[in-house]
Amino acid sequence: GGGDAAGSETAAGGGGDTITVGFSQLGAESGWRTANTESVKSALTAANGIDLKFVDAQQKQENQIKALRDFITQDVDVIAFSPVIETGWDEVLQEIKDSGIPVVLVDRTVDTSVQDPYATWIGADFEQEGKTAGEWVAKNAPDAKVFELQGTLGSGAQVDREKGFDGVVGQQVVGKASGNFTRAEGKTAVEAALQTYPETNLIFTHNDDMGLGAVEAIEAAGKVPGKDVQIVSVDGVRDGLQALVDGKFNYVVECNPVFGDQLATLVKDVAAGKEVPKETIVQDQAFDQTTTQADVDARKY
Amino acid sequence: MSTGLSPQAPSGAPPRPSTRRVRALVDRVDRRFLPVVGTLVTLVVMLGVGQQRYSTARSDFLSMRLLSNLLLDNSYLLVLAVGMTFVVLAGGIDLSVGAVVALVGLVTAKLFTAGAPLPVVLVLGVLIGTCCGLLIGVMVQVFDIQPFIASLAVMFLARGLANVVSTNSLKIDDDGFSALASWSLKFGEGRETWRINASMLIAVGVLLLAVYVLHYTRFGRTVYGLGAGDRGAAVELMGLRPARTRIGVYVISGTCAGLAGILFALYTKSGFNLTGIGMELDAIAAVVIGGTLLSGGVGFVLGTGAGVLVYGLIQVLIAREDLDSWWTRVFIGAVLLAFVVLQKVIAGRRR
Amino acid sequence: MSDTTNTRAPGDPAAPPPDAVVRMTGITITFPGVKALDGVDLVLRRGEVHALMGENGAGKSTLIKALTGVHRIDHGGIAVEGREVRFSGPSQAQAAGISTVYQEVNLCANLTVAENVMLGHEVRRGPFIDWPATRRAARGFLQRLNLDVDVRSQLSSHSIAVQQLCAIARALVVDAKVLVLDEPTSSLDRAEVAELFRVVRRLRDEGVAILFVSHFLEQVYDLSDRMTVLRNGRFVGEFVTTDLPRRELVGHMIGRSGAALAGIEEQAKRSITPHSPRETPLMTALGVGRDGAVEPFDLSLYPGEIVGLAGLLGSGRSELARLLVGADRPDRGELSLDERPVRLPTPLAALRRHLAMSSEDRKKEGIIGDLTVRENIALALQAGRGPWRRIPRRELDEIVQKYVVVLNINPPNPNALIRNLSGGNQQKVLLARWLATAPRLLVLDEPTRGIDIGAKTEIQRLVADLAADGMSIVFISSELEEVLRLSQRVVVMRDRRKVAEITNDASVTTDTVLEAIANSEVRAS
Amino acid sequence: MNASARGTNPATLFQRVSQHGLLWPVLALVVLLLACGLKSPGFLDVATRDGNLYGQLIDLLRNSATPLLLALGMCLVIATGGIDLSVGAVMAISLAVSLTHLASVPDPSAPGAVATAVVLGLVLGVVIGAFNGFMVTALGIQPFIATMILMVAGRGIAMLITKGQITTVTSPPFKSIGSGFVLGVPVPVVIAGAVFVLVALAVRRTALGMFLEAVGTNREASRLAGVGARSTTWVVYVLAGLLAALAGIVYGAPTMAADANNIGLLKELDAIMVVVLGGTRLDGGRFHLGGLVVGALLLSTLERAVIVFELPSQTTPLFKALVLIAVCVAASPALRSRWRSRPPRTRRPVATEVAA
Ligand SMILES: Nc1ncnc2c1ncn2[C@@H]1O[C@H](COP(=O)(O)OP(=O)(O)OP(=O)(O)O)[C@@H](O)[C@H]1O
Ligand SMILES: Nc1ncnc2c1ncn2[C@@H]1O[C@H](COP(=O)(O)OP(=O)(O)OP(=O)(O)O)[C@@H](O)[C@H]1O
Ligand SMILES: [Mg+2]
Ligand SMILES: [Mg+2]
Repeated sequence: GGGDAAGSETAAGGGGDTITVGFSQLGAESGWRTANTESVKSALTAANGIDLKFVDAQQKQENQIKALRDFITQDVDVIAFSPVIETGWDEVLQEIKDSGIPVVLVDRTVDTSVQDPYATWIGADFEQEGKTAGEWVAKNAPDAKVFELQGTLGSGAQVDREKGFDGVVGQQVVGKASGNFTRAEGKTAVEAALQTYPETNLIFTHNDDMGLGAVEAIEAAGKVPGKDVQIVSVDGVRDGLQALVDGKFNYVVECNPVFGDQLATLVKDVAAGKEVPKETIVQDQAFDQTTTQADVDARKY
Repeated sequence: MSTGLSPQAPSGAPPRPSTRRVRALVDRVDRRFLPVVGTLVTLVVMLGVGQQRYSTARSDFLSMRLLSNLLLDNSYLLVLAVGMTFVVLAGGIDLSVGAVVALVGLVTAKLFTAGAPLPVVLVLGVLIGTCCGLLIGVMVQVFDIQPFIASLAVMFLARGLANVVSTNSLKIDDDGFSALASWSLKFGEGRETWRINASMLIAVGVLLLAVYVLHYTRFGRTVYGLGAGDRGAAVELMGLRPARTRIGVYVISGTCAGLAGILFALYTKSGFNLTGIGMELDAIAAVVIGGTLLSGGVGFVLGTGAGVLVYGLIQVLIAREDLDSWWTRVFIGAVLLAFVVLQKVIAGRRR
Repeated sequence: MSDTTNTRAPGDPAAPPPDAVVRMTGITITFPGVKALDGVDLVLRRGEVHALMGENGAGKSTLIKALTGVHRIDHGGIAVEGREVRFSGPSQAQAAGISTVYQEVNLCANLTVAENVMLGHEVRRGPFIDWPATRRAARGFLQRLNLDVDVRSQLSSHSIAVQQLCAIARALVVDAKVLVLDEPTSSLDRAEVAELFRVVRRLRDEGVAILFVSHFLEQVYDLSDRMTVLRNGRFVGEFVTTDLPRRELVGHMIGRSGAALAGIEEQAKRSITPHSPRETPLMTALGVGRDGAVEPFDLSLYPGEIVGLAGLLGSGRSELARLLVGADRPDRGELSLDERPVRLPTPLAALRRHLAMSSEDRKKEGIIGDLTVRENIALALQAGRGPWRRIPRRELDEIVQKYVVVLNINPPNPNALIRNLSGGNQQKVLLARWLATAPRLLVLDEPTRGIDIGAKTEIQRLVADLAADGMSIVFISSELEEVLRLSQRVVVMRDRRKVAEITNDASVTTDTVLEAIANSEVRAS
Repeated sequence: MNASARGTNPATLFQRVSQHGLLWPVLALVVLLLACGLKSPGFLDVATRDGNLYGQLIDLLRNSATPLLLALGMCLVIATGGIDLSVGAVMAISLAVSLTHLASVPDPSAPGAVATAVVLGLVLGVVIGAFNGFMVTALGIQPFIATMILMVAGRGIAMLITKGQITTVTSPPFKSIGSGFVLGVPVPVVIAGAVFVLVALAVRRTALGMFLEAVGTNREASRLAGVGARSTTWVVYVLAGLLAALAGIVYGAPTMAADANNIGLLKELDAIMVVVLGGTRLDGGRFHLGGLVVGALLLSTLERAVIVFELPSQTTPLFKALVLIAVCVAASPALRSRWRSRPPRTRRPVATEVAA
């Protein structure tokens, strides 16, 4: 029975300062995400005074909502999650709020009518990434005819990177197609695009993987990636940087997944009831072809 | 640590002499009910295991809250699975339901943005599902296209339309809709609070209605008859109207998908084009776990109710296990496997 | 064309008899490549039993399906009680008072007996089906046929015969003006047939018009008042039963003179030469049995001998037969072949040892509907050889051609889909399938079920010849006369038990067998 | 081939063509190709460069290889009355195994290493196929569910193999499986063509095809007729697994990245669609291998056409749906028999009116 719960509370909390954190990860849909998960898991450890309850949502909002509800039921100290999409969190956030558990948003924000729905947000700024890429194009290839290789349509990264990029150099985009963030589909899409939009001489791809697929397609069509067709990409995984070093990519905007330590600090502060900044933007770099092999080898993911 | 206090789950192996009595009991139950009994037993076992394994000093695993959450989180799935049960019993399958849920959610959101009043939106939303179902039904019945393909086509169609409506997630902030979404009866205090909300009531209502239709009307019996195979030839020669019934089951399934779309929209208060990918498989899995045979004609819709709870419980257990993404998938597959095999053993023992 | 009273010659537009319930005129139906019916007339009168006669493939079932709207009619018209109708499906025909039992059992195997009998006619209370009342009603209808089964049991757990009775009971549920029975008796034994006839006669006396199809001439003469004869999809004539001698009826059906026919009948009556068992039996069963199917039994089968299995409906004949050829695995006992113990885990294992069985349920366990006649014949032979060594085309053509001719398969087109053949012709194709494997032991479970009189004698003769050539044959038939006519030994079954083994000679009659069954009853109780 | 022999009479030739199950898919394919040709003038051109064929049509052929391989296995499974939903996951697993092996050897470009990698992938495909077959035949679980289990779990297994990372290697020989040329023809096309011919021979030159159709039409009757229904069924699931594994390698080789999450995602639906477009019914029995080629080409042409016509990617499912519905409806027996029987039916009353 539950009657003894109160009685044994002290026994369970014997560690005293162990914080129970429920973390609902969005999924494992890309290398970036797995790196992010790794980082979170290695930072939020028992050694660090945190008891992590990790639930993978498999890219489904309903799974995530269920997980959040379950966190309430388990009465964790802090709830952290990377929302699958922005909308649709009203009910469960309200419930969390009613039960008095602080929320840390990771990676993406939410759009909700709940007052004061979360304590803090930490993550990258996809729109900014798109913007950075667009600014590079505006500066270095102002006349380029751009083909935009979109990620999975409707995903946050796709929507925001497109928004950021098109906001700067939208008039230069001659065509778009989705490669679902995967190499193989990126390749097929670019294969077709090169023949449909033969004037294309720059490709903006929403992630490195699709960009690597694009390299294949460009080479198969007898052109030289990085020269005949320039490639601007986002993510900065090791393979992407390698392509940059090999001269196949021209510019890579980083989207840094390794912010577990920052998250751990935030979670502890929140649990301790300390004042924390409303948002923490993880610093993203950008790489151009001056990147060296050493940078690549130093890359962890 | 709370072992001694938790209610004893009937999971352990029963002592020898009573094995025979259990067997005798099993033998007395109508064979057709065995799979459902199996599902219920599994449900109880899982609850028992959960109680043993996941109860902490702070909270018991087994609680009203758990049960109410289970129903709350799976109300849309229950409605979908009930609709699917009709189709499966009639020897068909409906792969379109997940895509329909997405389409309905988006259209609902769009309609609210356009300022349509709540009742209109709700009715239109459900009707979209009905139309999709009707389309499948007509293809299956009139043009003799296999259900798998007809519903696959409608799945592509609905998904494509949803993509056309919007590739962004759309927020719903209609007051009436929000009120409906947040309405609930609360019971208990503090951490023990559990609730009954509109979605749960609707889902349970749909389930009861389905029990009535399937077991106490001619339409329902004809649905079972259609599942006898031979593409409904027997039912036709028996002087019933298979055409109507066959279209009927797809309309029901479509309508349920429409309703589930609304429930899902209530659940998330938004519409999104990527929702519901693979949801049809969840629904089918729940139906199968509930003891309905995919070949048609055998099963009970109440079993589907139990199936949804089992399926939901599997997810809760997984969530409590701190698994990596890949282990989660493997685990779901393994549980599904264990379940199907177990069911086979129970139901097939006397053959 | 005949010297008997022909009440209506073909094409004769006689005035409709005043009491005609159904009048079909000039019905023509064409299937791709086959003209199944060509200008056929049929008149059903109130209060008569009308037999529809014809060889296998003559078009009887097609005519019935034309009446009930299953097949679309190309030409011709149907009038029910004087009004032109064109049913678009069985449901409309049923609504118009035409209740039909089709040739193949068409019920829902997944439902219970009660549900099958009452489907569409359940007793209701308010908006709900009243299940207890529905079950009571079903039990009532089944009892009219003297069938006492648990109406809550699943239909598929019953034998074909019981299913057939359920289908008939179902036809009684509707308050029909017309009752159509397409070979209802083909799987029933005499007791059931008697029950059925009692019910049919009562309905006739109540004024129902009954259309009846059967290949058993005795039954037809016993029951019918009038008959319509078809041949090759054409209308031959309508006759008053009492005015038409059997021999002439058969002449009309098969289009041959009465004299030729006499020969056939003569052959059929050939005397049984008692078999002198050679020393070594081909197969021996010692205490073979299967739980819930057949009690352990002993049986020896000798080459060149026909062993008949006799018994009432559900007595376990089929179940016993299945154990002999690997269709089911016995739970106990030992089978030996050529005096060496043998295990037959699968039908294939049996086939490899040249043991074959033609099953009684031709729709579920016999035909492969989507395949052609050629493929259906080739299947077992090919299976014995395995998938890789395909039978050479030429060889196969020869085999197929041989059986098409010997068994008179109609249409004689080996590329026709078997599902489009008439029931009797499907049966012949299946026989061909097993004969093609050159079996040493051939179990024939109701091989003549639904076979017309001409073909039946052919098959009986074939069976006798095969035995004479040294094949061992187990012959199961609900027609006791047939069993006695063919077999040297008769094994009598009752309640899934072998109760007697009778050596057949002139002194053995059907009564002897029935007595054996009855006696065992005394012993049992 | 015998069409030309018998089709001397134009009426019967027309009839034969109009009754042929592939009429509509072929028509749809031709229309799509022509439309693309009109929209994008160079579409139908085929060029040679370094003796290798290039061009959109060649791309289409290459892209059709994967669906064709998948559909071949799927078609046989469907013939036995089953279905294999796990092929997409099998693609991911086989690629994951191959590349993980390659990544672990010192010289991924060595022919031996590549061969081992490919064989490993294929063997795993066989193992999974055998597992599916075991579930379906030995345990008697319905194929939909039996294969759905691996559809769900398989991707997890693939991720276990790659540890959730996108495993990449550089191995030109491996890469050429997907992007190389043999005598000017892309390797995937050669592979798919060779496998197609092999399977067609194995199935049609032996009695295997007949056994499959028999099992798919009436399992119990086939069993009683001595057909090893179980072993036959088992064989096709193994074959489907093997072909799916091969498809995974061919599909993933050009990019040499084992993306467990996305390789082969929803490809099982594509494969089923190809089978159906090819004129095989899903409920078992008769199957038509030739139709698979048409179906696979139609599918990849359709996907390409969306881009050629500059339509947004998100509308691709919409067009898939439309083509699927159009082809199925046009080829449906209901419509065919209506066309055949309408003239006498509708015209007769008109004629009498005119006469009167
Ligand atoms: N759907 C169909 N397609 C093509 N031919 C058919 C079809 N149905 C029946 N036939 C053909 O029509 C003819 C008449 O068949 P029908 O079943 O009416 O014979 P029957 O008189 O009932 O014979 P039996 O005594 O064997 O039952 C046969 O030649 C048969 O092959
Ligand atoms: N699949 C089955 N499951 C359970 N019981 C069965 C099954 N098939 C037959 N039976 C039962 O087994 C008994 C023996 O049936 P069987 O078919 O061997 O009898 P039979 O002598 O051949 O009679 P007939 O064929 O005339 O009905 C019957 O009571 C039947 O109801
Ligand atoms: Mg007939
Ligand atoms: Mg029998």
